[in-house]
Amino acid sequence: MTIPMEYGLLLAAILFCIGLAGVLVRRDVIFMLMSVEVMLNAAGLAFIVGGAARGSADGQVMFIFILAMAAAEVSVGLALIIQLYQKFKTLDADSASQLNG
Amino acid sequence: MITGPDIRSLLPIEILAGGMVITMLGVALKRNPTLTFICTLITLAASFLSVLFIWPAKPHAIGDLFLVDRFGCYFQALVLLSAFVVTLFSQISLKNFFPGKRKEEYYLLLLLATLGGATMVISTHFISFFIGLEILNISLYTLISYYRERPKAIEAGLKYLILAAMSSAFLLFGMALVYALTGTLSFQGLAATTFRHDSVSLTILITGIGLMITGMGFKLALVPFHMWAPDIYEGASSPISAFIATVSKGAMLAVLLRFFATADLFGFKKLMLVFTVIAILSMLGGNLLALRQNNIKRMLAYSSIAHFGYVLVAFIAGTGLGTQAASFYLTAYIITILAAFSLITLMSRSDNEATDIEDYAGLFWKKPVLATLLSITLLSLAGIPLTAGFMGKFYLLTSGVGKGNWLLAFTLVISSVIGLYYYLRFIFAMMRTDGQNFPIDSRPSYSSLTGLLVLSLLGAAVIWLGVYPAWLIRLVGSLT
Amino acid sequence: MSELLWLIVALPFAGSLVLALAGKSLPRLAAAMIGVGSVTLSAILMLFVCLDFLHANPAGTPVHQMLWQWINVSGFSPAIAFHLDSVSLTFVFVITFIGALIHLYSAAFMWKEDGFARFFSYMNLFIGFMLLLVLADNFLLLYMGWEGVGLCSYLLIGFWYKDPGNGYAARKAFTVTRVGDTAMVIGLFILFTNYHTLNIQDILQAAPHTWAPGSTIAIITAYLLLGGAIGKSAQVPLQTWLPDAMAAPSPVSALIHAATMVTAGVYLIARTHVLFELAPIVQTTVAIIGAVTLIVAGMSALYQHDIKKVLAYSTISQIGYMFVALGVGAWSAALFHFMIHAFFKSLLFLGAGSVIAVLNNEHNMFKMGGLWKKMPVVFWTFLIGACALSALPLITAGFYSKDEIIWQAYASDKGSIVLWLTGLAGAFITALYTFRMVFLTFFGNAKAEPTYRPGVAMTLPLVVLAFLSFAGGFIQLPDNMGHVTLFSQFIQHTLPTTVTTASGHAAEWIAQVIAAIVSIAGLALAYRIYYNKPFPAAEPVRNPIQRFFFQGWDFDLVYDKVIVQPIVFFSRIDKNDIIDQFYTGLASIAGLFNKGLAATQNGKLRWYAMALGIGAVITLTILLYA
Amino acid sequence: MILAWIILLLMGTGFLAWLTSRWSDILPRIISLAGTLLFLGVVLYLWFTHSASAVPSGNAAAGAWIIHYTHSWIPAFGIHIILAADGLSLLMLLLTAFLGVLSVLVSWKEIKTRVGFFHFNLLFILAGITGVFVSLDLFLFYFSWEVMLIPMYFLISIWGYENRTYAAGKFFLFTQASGLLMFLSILGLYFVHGRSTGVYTFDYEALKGTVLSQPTAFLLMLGFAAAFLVKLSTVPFHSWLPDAHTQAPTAGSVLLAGLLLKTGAYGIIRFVLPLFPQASQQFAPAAMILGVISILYGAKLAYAQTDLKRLVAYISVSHMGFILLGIYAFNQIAMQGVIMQMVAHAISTGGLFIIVGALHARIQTREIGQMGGLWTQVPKMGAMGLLFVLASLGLPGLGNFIAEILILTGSFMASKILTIIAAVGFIAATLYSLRIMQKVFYGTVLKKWEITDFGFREMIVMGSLAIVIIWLGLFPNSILNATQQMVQGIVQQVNITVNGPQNANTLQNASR
Repeated sequence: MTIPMEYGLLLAAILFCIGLAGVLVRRDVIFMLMSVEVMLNAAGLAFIVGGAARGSADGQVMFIFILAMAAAEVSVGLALIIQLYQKFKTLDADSASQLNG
Repeated sequence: MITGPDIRSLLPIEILAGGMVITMLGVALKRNPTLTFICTLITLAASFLSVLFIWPAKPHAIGDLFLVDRFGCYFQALVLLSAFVVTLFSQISLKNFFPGKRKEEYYLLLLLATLGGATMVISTHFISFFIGLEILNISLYTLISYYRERPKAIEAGLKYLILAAMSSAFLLFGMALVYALTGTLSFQGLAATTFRHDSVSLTILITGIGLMITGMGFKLALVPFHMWAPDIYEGASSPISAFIATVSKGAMLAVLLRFFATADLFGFKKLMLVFTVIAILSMLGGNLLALRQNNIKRMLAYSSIAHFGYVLVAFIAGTGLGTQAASFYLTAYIITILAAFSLITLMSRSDNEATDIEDYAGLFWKKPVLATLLSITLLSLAGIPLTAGFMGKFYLLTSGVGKGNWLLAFTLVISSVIGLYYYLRFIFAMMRTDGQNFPIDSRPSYSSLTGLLVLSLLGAAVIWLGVYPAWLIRLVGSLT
Repeated sequence: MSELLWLIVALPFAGSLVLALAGKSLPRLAAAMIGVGSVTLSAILMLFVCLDFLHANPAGTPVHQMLWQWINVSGFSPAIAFHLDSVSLTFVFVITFIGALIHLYSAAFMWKEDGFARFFSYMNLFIGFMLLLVLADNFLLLYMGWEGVGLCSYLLIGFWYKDPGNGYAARKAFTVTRVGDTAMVIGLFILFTNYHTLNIQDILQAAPHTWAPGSTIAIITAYLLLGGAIGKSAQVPLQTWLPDAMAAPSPVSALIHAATMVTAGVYLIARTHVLFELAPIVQTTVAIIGAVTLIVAGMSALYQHDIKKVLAYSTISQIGYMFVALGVGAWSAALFHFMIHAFFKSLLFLGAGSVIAVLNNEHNMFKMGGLWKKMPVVFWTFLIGACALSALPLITAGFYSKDEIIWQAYASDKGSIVLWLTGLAGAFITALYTFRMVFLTFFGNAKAEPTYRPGVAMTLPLVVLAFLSFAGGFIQLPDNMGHVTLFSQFIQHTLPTTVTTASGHAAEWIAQVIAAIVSIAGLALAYRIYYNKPFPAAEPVRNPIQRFFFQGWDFDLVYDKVIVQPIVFFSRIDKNDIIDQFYTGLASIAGLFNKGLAATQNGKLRWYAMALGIGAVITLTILLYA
Repeated sequence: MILAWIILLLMGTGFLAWLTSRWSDILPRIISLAGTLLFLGVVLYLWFTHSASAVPSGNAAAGAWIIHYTHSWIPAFGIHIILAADGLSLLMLLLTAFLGVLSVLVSWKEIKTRVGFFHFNLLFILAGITGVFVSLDLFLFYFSWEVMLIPMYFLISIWGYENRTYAAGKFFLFTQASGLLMFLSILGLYFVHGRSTGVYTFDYEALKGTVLSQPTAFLLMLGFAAAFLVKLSTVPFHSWLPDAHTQAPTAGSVLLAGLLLKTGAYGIIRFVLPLFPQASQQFAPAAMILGVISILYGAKLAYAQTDLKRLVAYISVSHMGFILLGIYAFNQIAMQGVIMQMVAHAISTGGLFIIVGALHARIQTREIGQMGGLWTQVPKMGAMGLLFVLASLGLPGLGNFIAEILILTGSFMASKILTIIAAVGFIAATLYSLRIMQKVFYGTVLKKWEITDFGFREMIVMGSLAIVIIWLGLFPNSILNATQQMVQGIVQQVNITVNGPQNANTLQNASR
């Protein structure tokens, strides 16, 4: 038995929204980063679903790329977060708001 | 199956990549910033020349992934040119702000980012587009926060990272939805494929495209996705701001144009409506935000929001005249904005990056040449005759009026009048006679001399395009 | 000879120009030579031209001289060209001749003043413009002279510019007359749109064929021209500027505000008589205005203490007589009185001027007195002038000129008993205030000592003018006594004869006797009240009625309240341009937007992320639900 | 070609002046003077050689160009460099050159700082204005139109008086905003013409024949009108003018009043009427009313001012009202009057501005409250002041009178009521003009200023102005003949396209 594509996409969408909500509500930068990862993975999932439905490998290929990119992003992100902590002595995203106006 | 022609037409990218690897090896062998700097310059120059070398008579497709046509090559040339200038001034900036630190990685990252941009502009496929974009993005995060002593740099980097990642997520999810519906990742396919025209799938498709627009709009810093721009511009060093304003935005615009042209979405009324709204918001919002901005970098950020709003006027006008206008305007804008940021770099000293309007008070009477160049730049941004900006604006208006988009044309006019105000503010500041002396050391260092030379070239180009634009018009005319 | 006509006009202009350019560097004598010389020359020239005109063509056919095409735009083509006929010749005669005398007088009168050259440059300029006015062959050129003399009057009234009062009087004169002029200009527009030319003669010939008598357009045009006339000639209701104009040096008052400029209105009406005849109601208005004016001004003259103000009001009222004459169509009578009046009134002004001068600029008659022994020449000439003004019968020119007007006011077809009575009343008042002036000034006990005796340069003009105002009358005698009609015949080359209804010498005799009695009665009354009576030197206290007359029937008061104050108030409000506020408003609105938007750039990462999300939502909403 | 050379000459001189300023301050002055004099010489040569061919000839086609030069510029859009001159253009060039020389002379002592850059701007203004007066390609026209603004902006914002930033910015924003609207109209016209004929060009002669639907024509016309009315400082678009005039240095004021305002009138005559005859006819009543309002409102404000320079500025507003009234009367008399007014106003107001500038240089104030009784000390200045004050109140025998009488006579044929109201402007003019004389030169001496009278250089300037204004008053034909042909052409065209030929003829006869 096959699950209709829409369901899969819906799941992905829900994941995506959860991630988005995470970014918006959490003050801690690390959690924000994680939430972003969730969003990215939601996109990945959507690709998988699409690929499965279409029976084409492109989706999976894309997913691999997303993983790679996410990894790179996290690594840079963590480095920055360390710097942030050194400069601001906090991980609160809102406290780092020198730039405004 | 990769063929000879494929390799030939990908030469610029290959040279970039190759050059980068060589430079990296060189760094591994011996750390010498100057050497790295020179290698970078050579790589970029070579790549640029190769673009001219491969200048294609007819488009050459490489699978679904790339399409090497004049359009792509032209934008590659733009990207490489900007990267070249940015590199030159990065060297100066590094010398001022990053003395005695390791600078080699900077150049590598710069090359990497350029590679990303160069890839984007010829991509005709979600995957190639995505890869290019991310190469560009991730190197940018690092470049923005490269001056790690400065909290602002870190803050900017982090902000950009989170937001860019988010936008990528939007973009990807959008792609995914589109892919799920059409089953293809190539722009071409989107136009070609047919799918079940029931409400659900249509909704999904539209949602997908909408999310993609969000992702792209973020990169172009269009209202309402513009929030990041001023902060990043301010936090990053001037050359990097220039890089964002030129390479990253330019590349994204190229992709946008190509995507809409190939997948022919220009006929898609609702999409155009969205873009009309975005354009109007960007033009007005950008200019109004800049109105009383005293920080020149933030001002330029806001103005760039407005300027990409202008470009959208041409974009909405669609293929043909619209694309030409956009290309022309982007060229004019890139040259101008490069000049602007280069000037800021030249003005800056290690203790202070000359960003406040007060730093420019009375510049006209202390450094007439710099001041004249900056005035030319600002006037060009304001779109005053004798400058490239005017011809660009003329081109945009022509395309807009030609398609009968009077609303957009009027908004453009009104908002550019608003814009005039803040450009004049800076010009008058330079005219002032009571400006307290901003420490500009007059010892002519080798690098700042070359900087001045390049700057003057850029200025000359601005004037030249403003007086005799026929050749460029012919060129962009031949692109599509 | 008459081809030298242009020279008559050119000479004064040249003199003025020279004085204006080189005046500062010239010595006084040279300046005087140029100033007086230029006018005298043109006076002499005028005499030649005059003789030429009289001999060459007894028919009095006009002489026309074109200098150059002034403007030429699709039909609008006035030229700089002169038209000399009997009417203009009369005026040219008066202007140049009296002008020359007065210039001579001024040379002595102004000798000690600084700005001597400036004075003469203005005076010459005036003569030039005045000649332009009366010689112009088209309305535009006439208007040029018209405005030009107004300008000179402005400049000369304000000659002693350091006193703001003079400046005020000058501006008042110019502005009030300009009101009339504007009306006149509009009249010119109408004339041009209807006749496609501004040439006076062409229009006068064409008018009767195009406009029906009494037609609205004719009436409007005539009224507009009349507006110009009453402005210049200081008739009710625009008379208020003339008394103030006495701030000018006395020779100026004599030349401009008695002899020549103020009679420009008379000239205009006489010149355009056809138009007025086409609008009978307007011509009646002219007569009425004249009648009213001569009473109003006469009464005011009666209560003045400033000798020059007396003369000013008297001038107004005498011009009133001329207007009456014009109104009843007694064209030649009007011009005759104009000429005679020019003689004796300038004489009186010059006499008064010398008195004032020798008494250290004392204007108040109550502070004079007993001068007849001390300055006999001035006294006797002044007396002759006074007799002429109050029209003492038979011996004075004033009698013949004024009597004719009074008679015509009754006898002509447009005349009426009312006008006649008004004329008589006026004559009575005239005699009264004239001799009040004479007695107060020259008789009684002396209250001030003359500082010096006027020299020959000042007395010679007085004598000449005195002779003229005595003998000038005999060139035109009523038909019941002698019936000399040199003047009227001369004028009738240009202007129509007066149509008289009441005829018969009996009536005329009676009228003349009455007129004579009236004026003598006035003299007698003045004698009873003022002769050798001790009057306080100080300003007399006045009861309200007296003050009312003294202040010229409070016209100034009314105008100040109704016109001047509102204008001043109106100019005060909205000094800095309400419209400007609108644009500043726009700017501040933009500023507000800027503030609002800048507030959104608060640097908070999560807010930015939120904005991104909201953006996406908006996009999707438009896409899905638009 | 000669026209192109003139523009290049001016620009070259400007650069030269700027470069030489690093060696001495006197050099730029001399160079600019030489340059402008050469300019004047060339234009005079053109005037006298060509005014022969410009004298009225029987049939007047508005396209009878004396000089015509075309060169390709941006072929992709059909943009050419078309420089041409007819009587009007030549006249305007003459005015430009004349005032150019004067403005160099008046700046001789007044400008002490950054002399080179000043003259650079001055000459670029002249170049831009020249461009405006001779370009027949709408794109080029707009180009020059904008180019002349930038140096003027610099002129005001650097060498202006106390409140210069505000004034300069205001001036620039107003003119830019309106200019861009005109640019939209130009583009609109370009496309309409292109669509209908398939030929995409900015060529004036080509576009003149464009067939437009009524509403389109009106909208496009409004775009043009916006730019020109703002430039003409018509109420209610005038509020940039008082500030700009007041704050600009003397030379700036002279050029503003003498030339920049005129570009507005020139634009209407040259472009609005021929390109949109019907629309102009529709617009005429509104325009004439605006004109009358300007006359009176300007006069009223002039009377109210206490800042002498501001007063003169508002006089300009009032006089420009006459121009607007005259243009839209659509007959030769009024139109010729307008052209006369363009010249006469330039001279008279220029003279007044120079006097104000000279006074300010001597007593460091423009407040008339501070002055009074100055005649005693500066009789020459007083006499000159008197002359130009009289000119501005329209005294017969001086240029402005000819202009105003022609305008009013013409407009009287078009609208009696409006003309009568406008005639009230004469009285108002008397009030504000005589007020100047009274407050400044007559009356009691309020402050004992130790000031010198006009010197030789200043007398040269004022003398030449005086001669010109009197010449204009006595021999206006010397000007009117030159423009007669062109005016006739335009008026005929407007009336023909509207009422059909026969009516036009009758109207011609009517004004005969």
